[in-house]
Amino acid sequence: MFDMFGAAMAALLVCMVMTMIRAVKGPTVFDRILALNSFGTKTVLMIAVVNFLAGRPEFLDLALVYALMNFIGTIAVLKFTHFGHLAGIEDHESDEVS
Amino acid sequence: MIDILHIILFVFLVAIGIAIIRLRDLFAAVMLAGIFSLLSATLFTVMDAVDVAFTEAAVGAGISTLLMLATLSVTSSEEKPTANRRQALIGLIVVTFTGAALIYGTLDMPSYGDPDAPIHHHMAPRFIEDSPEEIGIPNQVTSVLASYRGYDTWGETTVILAAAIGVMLLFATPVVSRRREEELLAPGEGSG
Amino acid sequence: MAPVLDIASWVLLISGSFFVIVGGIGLLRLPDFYTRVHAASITDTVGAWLIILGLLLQVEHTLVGIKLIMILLFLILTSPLSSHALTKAAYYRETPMFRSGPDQTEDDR
Amino acid sequence: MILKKNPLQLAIGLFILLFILWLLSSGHYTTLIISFGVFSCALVVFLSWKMEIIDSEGVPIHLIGGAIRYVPWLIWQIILANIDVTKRVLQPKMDITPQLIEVETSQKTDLGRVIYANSITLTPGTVSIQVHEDRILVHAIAKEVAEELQKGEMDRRVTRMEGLS
Repeated sequence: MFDMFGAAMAALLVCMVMTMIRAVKGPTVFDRILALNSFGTKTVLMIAVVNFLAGRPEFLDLALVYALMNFIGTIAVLKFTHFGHLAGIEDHESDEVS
Repeated sequence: MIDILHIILFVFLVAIGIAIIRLRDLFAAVMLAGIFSLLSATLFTVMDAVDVAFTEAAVGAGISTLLMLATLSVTSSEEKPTANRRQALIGLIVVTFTGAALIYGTLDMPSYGDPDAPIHHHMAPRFIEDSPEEIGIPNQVTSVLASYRGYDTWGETTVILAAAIGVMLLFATPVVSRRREEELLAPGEGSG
Repeated sequence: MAPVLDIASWVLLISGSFFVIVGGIGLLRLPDFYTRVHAASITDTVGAWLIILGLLLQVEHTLVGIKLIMILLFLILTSPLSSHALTKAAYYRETPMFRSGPDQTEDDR
Repeated sequence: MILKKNPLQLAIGLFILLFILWLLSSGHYTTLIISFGVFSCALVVFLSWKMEIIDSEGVPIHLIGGAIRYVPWLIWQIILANIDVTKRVLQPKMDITPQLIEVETSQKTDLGRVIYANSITLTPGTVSIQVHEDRILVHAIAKEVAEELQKGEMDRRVTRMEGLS
């Protein structure tokens, strides 16, 4: 029997391909960051599904770590594109880069 | 089922690798490298190397993407086309030989998941059976890293700390010029 | 009891997969960055939730279920924050915006 | 309305919350490991104390009552919005009219505005771009979505939830 985890996994793989195409095509910087962020979410789901597929759901910690890393990574990348360097205090009123 | 997943993930990795080589826009290449590391982490999880996948989460997807972006901020975000064909040829030869040597090196290694591999006879049983009583930590990798080879790990952490301090000192100096930054962030043409 | 759970899990996983794929299609089809954020948020919200709920019904060990719920909570808390930060940064960088039809709101950038 | 709560109370609350989280995700209950858990939770609370982020905004225990009524409604809205956006994306000729709108906010605290802005972003079809004192700049995927948001139902509910504290 083609089991349900396999079906979800196939859908995630298809979606991963689409995200990769978007990351390659761009066209803007932010499209690519969005693609990376979205790919991170899919990786989290993928790891969760694979854990169940392999019948060893004890390793969900990994998906948990990825959910957090993905968020931190996106914010850090954005901080970077916004300011051009990693240290900086966000200023709402101006988009001038210090 | 799992075998098909291995193959698909490896195909994805190859596709991303080719895309990274083909792209001239380095920012896009860095983003794709992030995707590459997420994919390889999935692959590690599928292959039951969960601890490696943890490291990949922190190092591959987190730190190295940021370090590459930081590098882009002090250089250009566009790759220069190399006109020199001889240099490219030398590079190709070096890469081919290195790859061939690495593959040759794996030939006498036990195949993936082989129950007769030496690792399953000497070290692993002892760590799996004795480490919970000896150390008291449920995760064997942690007991190996932090206790059986604790001095080694201590040295490693010192090296990493030194490297981190070095990188932070490098980035503490404001080297990012305005022009460079405009270059880095110039968005491509909008679609639609 | 078990078959009912299995069927419910199938339904949740399949519908979650459907929304995940819709998000992917949207990511490819939509014309500009801002609209693609909407497509990505389909995957991040209902797609992810349904898949995790579907997995939750198959859990045998309580701790595993708690971890799944924690993943769900983290996704709910973090996905809007990163979408918002992303659009805000794009807006500041004046990423081109696709517009259609005559009813334009004036661009007060 | 900012509740003036004793910071020590909040710190203890944070510690208990963290420790429950730790116990749930650990799964090993020996003396050694639990002492590690106590130590790490205490360290986090101590660092938060030093960073002065333990206040009713950092530890929003007072919002729980309102959240119980608000969250189910929000989830239902998100499901409806998902179906709506799915229809728009899957149509051969995509029915989208992207536009920028500004919505008024009636929340009194920053935390309330943050919850409102996050709810807007969490709902597919609308993304908050910029949060000001009294209004939020929103990108909507279609005119109908924008008009629905401007009716202010979500705004009222967030304000009510904030007021329940």
